[in-house]
Amino acid sequence: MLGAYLPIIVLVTIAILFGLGSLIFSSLIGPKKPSEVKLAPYECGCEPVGSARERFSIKFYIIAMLFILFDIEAVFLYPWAVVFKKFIAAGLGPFILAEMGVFIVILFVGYIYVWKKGALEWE
Amino acid sequence: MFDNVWLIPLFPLIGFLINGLFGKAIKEEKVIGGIGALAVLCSFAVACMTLFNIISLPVHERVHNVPVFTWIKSGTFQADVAFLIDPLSCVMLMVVTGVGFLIHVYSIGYMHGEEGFYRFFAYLNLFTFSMLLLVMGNNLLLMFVGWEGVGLCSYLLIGYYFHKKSAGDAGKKAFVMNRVGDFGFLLGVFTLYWWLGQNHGIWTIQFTELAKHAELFQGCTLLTVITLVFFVGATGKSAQIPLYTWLPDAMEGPTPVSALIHAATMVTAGVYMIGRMNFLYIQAPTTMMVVALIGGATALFAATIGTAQNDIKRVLAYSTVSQLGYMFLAMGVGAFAAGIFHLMTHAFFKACLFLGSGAVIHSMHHALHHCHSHDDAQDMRNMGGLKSKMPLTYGTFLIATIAIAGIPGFAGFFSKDEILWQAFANPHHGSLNILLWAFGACAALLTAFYMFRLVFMTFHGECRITPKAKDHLHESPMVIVFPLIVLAFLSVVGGYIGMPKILGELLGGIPNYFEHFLAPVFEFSEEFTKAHAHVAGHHSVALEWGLMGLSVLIAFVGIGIAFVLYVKDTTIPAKFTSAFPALHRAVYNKWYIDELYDFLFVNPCKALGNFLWKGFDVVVVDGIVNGVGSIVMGFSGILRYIQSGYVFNYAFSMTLGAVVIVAFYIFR
Amino acid sequence: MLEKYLILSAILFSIGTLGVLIRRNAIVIFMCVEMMLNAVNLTFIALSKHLGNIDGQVFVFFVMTVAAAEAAVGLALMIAFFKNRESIDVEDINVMKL
Amino acid sequence: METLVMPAINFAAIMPETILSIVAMVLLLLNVFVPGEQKAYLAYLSLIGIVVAFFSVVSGWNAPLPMQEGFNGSVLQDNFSLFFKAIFLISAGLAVLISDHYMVKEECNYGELYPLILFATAGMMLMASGTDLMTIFLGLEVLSVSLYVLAGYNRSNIKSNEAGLKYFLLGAFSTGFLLYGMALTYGATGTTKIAKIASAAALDATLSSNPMFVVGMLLMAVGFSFKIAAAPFHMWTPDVYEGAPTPMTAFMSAGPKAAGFAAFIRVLMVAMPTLKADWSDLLWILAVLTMTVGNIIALSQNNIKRMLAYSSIAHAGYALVGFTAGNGEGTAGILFYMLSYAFMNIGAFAIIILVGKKGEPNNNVEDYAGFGVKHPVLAMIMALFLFSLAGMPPTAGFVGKFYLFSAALKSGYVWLVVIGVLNSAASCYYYLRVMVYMYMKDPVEEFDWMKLSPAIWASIAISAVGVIVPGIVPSIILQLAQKAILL
Repeated sequence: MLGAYLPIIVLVTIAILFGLGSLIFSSLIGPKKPSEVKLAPYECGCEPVGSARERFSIKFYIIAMLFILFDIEAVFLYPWAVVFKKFIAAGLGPFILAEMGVFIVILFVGYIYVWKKGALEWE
Repeated sequence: MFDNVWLIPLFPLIGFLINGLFGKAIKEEKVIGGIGALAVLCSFAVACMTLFNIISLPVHERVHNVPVFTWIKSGTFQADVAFLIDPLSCVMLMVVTGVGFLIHVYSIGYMHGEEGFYRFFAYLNLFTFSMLLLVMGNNLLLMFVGWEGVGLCSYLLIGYYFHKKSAGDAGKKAFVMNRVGDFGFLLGVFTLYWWLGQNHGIWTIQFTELAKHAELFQGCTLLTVITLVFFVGATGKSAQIPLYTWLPDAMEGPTPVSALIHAATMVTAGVYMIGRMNFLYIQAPTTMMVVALIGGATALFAATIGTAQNDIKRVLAYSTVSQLGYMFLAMGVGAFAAGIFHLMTHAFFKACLFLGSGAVIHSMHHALHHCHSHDDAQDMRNMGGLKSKMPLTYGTFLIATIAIAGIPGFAGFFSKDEILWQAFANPHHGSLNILLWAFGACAALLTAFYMFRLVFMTFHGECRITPKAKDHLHESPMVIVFPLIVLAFLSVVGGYIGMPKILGELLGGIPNYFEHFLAPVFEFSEEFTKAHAHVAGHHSVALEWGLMGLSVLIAFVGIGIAFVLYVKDTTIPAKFTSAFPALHRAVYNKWYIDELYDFLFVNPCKALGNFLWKGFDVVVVDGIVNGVGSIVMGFSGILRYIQSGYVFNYAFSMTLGAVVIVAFYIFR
Repeated sequence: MLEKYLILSAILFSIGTLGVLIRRNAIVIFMCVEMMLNAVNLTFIALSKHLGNIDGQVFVFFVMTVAAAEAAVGLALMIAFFKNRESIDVEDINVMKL
Repeated sequence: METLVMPAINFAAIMPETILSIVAMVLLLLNVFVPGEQKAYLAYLSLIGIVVAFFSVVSGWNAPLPMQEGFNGSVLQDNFSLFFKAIFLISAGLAVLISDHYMVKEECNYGELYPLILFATAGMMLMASGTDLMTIFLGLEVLSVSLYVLAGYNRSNIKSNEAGLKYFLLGAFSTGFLLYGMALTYGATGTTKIAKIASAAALDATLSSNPMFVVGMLLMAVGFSFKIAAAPFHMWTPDVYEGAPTPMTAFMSAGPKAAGFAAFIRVLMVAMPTLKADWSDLLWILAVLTMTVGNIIALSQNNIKRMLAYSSIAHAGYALVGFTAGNGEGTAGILFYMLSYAFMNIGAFAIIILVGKKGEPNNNVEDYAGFGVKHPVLAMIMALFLFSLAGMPPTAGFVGKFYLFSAALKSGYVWLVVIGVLNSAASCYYYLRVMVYMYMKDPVEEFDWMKLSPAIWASIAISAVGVIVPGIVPSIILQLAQKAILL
């Protein structure tokens, strides 16, 4: 049983050693001459303006989260679309349509909830 | 015929529910106490009917399982709520309900005006219910239910005066020690169940079934372990070495509780349990030896401590431990019937003693309270001369004391003598018998001594209570005295149903009714002993007479010593002083006998007693119990720190767990 | 070919695990968890391809959507925590311990 | 174009889940469309949903096999899962009953609570009846995501925030392990269907020594161990239980733990019987660790919610003892135990809610001083729950524990039982400590009582009945549990 794992273990060990090694090695031998310019955050070569750690309105996060949620649900449309024609061919067109209808309705419930909750309003 | 036995535990349960749920609303003490006592009285009535029914049956039809309903059933395992009615449980029923009823009545008077009166009766009824389950249960599991229940009630009642810190501590101690015991019991149940099922395909925990297959245990090496773990359970519940120290502390509870739970019934549960499973014990000679030795040692050991106590209830507590030791001694030498017999007589006279001491304390307490004295109402050094103040209490107390001391004609004599004889003559332990007998005999001497010391210090001599309080001492009300009288009566006549054989023959062929009655329960053990005894017990009648005489002599010697030490010094001098001045000096100095006794006997004994109590009892035994507790708690404290509150630490622990598990499977 | 994918995903999974253990920012920790999930996704896809069985791919769909849902809930929790504590450093998430 | 075979759907197999989900969505919309602060109506509506779902569960009992199977073998609503579903519904119902007052008191009475409870319950049900690793995973995630929110529900309370965040981070982390285990199992057997995994393993004897398969099993075990809070994957439990709103703690300790066991049992016993030698060793160790760690740390806890959290770890350990046994009796024991645990734990938490007050919650053991004098009836019921938790007869806790241990004995795990009994004996100490305070100490201060609402009374009464009746006549429940075992 052990034998089967040996390559994996060796490989994992090497990976870890390599990673650690290069980190340690570079911090050991790399020259350290920090200057103000070097330490400044990189912003497309332009002069940095203000702190990069500025706080954003929470609205950005909420909108982004909602976007991700609804966006990712769209992934289920693809497999559905792939088999859609097969179902029609088999005479199950209404069924497959209704299935997706149910899915959309559920999403829609979520959407209405979010909407009524006021999460989409910017102000 | 026995269809109605389920009523026996039902009545106290109803009493508990009524008092527990509505007691606070009822308020009226008479009603609450009446309900409590009536419930037990009803049980007693049914128990009496059951006893008569059993007696009316032929000897070999006296074992009955009365199923009520199936409790747990799964595959091969079955535990019913079912009651086992046989001579043994009948005896226990009579003791529990009979003595229990008297103590309930007594409590109405004793607990008068206490805060939480209803709570007391609710607990007391719950206790009676649990105890009845314990003795009536026809399987180990139901017995365990009762076993836990009585422990719980005991715990609650010890801590009844929870305002006192000592009461809470005592409750906790009782609880911890009982848990150790319960652990043993449960382990025994599991091992027994598993062994019999695994090796013989008989999955049962029912007593009659187990008894039926008793011979299967022959040559079972595990049997010693099984019986020993059960015995661990018994030592916890019945306060034997090394788990006995909770019992003296348990005296923090109200006195009726001490009488009912910590003298008459609950603490005898261990004895009953061994009696119930005698067919297992008889086949485990090592266990028998351990039981006998522990019992004998406890009997002697607790008796020595008893001589050095000044608290009236503590003397009785150590006495109880000691008497329980006798019962285990009896069990250990195979004299099961004698052990149960002593259990019964002990219930009578010890309950009487406790209740009597309660009456004294009650009276003392009121008197001291009246004149705002803070003297200890339980300290015998504050008592003395109560004979004239409380004649009825004195009378009953004296009778019970004579009974426990083992004076012929009283109950204690018959049972104790039977145990001593069996310890000497049993065929199980060979040359160890002499030692066992010596343990018992020495304990008997000490018992007689400390009990009469107690009587003399409490009831005789000068009244040492604060003079102002003296006039407030008075006899207790009838509700308290009545149970005392009944119990004293039983302490006298209770013994005659179990007359030793030789005595019975002398008196014209009176048989040992008690032994005959219990015979069906112990039949297997009898047969087994007959078949396996190494040396048949051929002891001459003369020897038995001789030993009986010796034990009587021992009792009188003990009483004599107590008399000399605690009475004589106050009476003799007065008579002789004027007539014989020359002699006076010697008499005044008590013939220097006191000094001699002090030097030879009392001082060493007291010193030993004190040492054992303060040194061994408090330091070693408590130390071990507390030490285990502290170690576990310390461990717990250390483990807590792993719980650092940091997510990454938790994640690390999970990862480590996963890695270790996977690594273990890969590398093994 | 399969082994390489499996090894890659094992390495990704380990890096994710290590990240969870050593990073202190709750959001980064969650990103590491996402990395672990995606490592698993890679495993599923590779196995699915190797086995010629579509179940693995379907599983990946679910993992992805579930991860999105978790992300939404997680961010919401972090915002709530941040409002009270002005920090999402996991060293500050230790009001309760012992 | 190949001809399409219509997959067997059979909505009846997910009837309870469907009912709960629909009710939950309706409640979600009602919550935003009906204005007003009063949210109690949502609680009652969700109770109706739970009751309807319960009827659907009852009606599914002993249904013929075609009625149980659904979605092409992805779900199987057998008696096993139905029994668990009943447990989930009971714990959800009790949690809903005790929630409203608490949430009003803590000023976090947002209406989303009830839909979330229902969604979580639906997730648990899916876990119990899932026969495809995918379904189990989905159920688990529906449950977990809802629970993360529920744990952090009191969003103005820092402890609750922390509980939610900790639970979320560690939960997601454990999901990673679970998924990886599933992926490896899929790789080894080529399927995610439980029944097919079992048949693949039965056909190919080399599979049981295939590292991929074994490690897959182990990693899944890690994931499930997290859910049931088995040591050393238990560390989230005390923090989350302490910080979460008390009704949710009650819910979390009863339902999701049972759900974890349901899926765990199905995966190991049905899909991987060929690895039994491996996983029973693992479970043995987990059981011992879990019981011991839970009980020992609980000994030194002063906060009663935290104490019950550690005790819930210990209880998972007892259930693992039955699982280790690996026989039908052990499974039936777990079913019985989880049901009675739901009753006794939620009951105890209901009383904790009553004693607690806002802001400075009376959650320390000392706060129970004199409870027995002030409120004898409630104290007596609390004592009953504590007895049951301590496994004292004649309560359901005792019967359940006895049943679990005797199952382990039958399989010959004597030492495991010895350790279990020892643990159980030690556990009495901390339960009884609460009783000591209730009955043997004088009250330090006046109780600041929450009003006893009928809903809380109902939940306490139901729990008390659920603890006492199976304790005295366990055969009713046991017979059902025996019909519900797998195999």
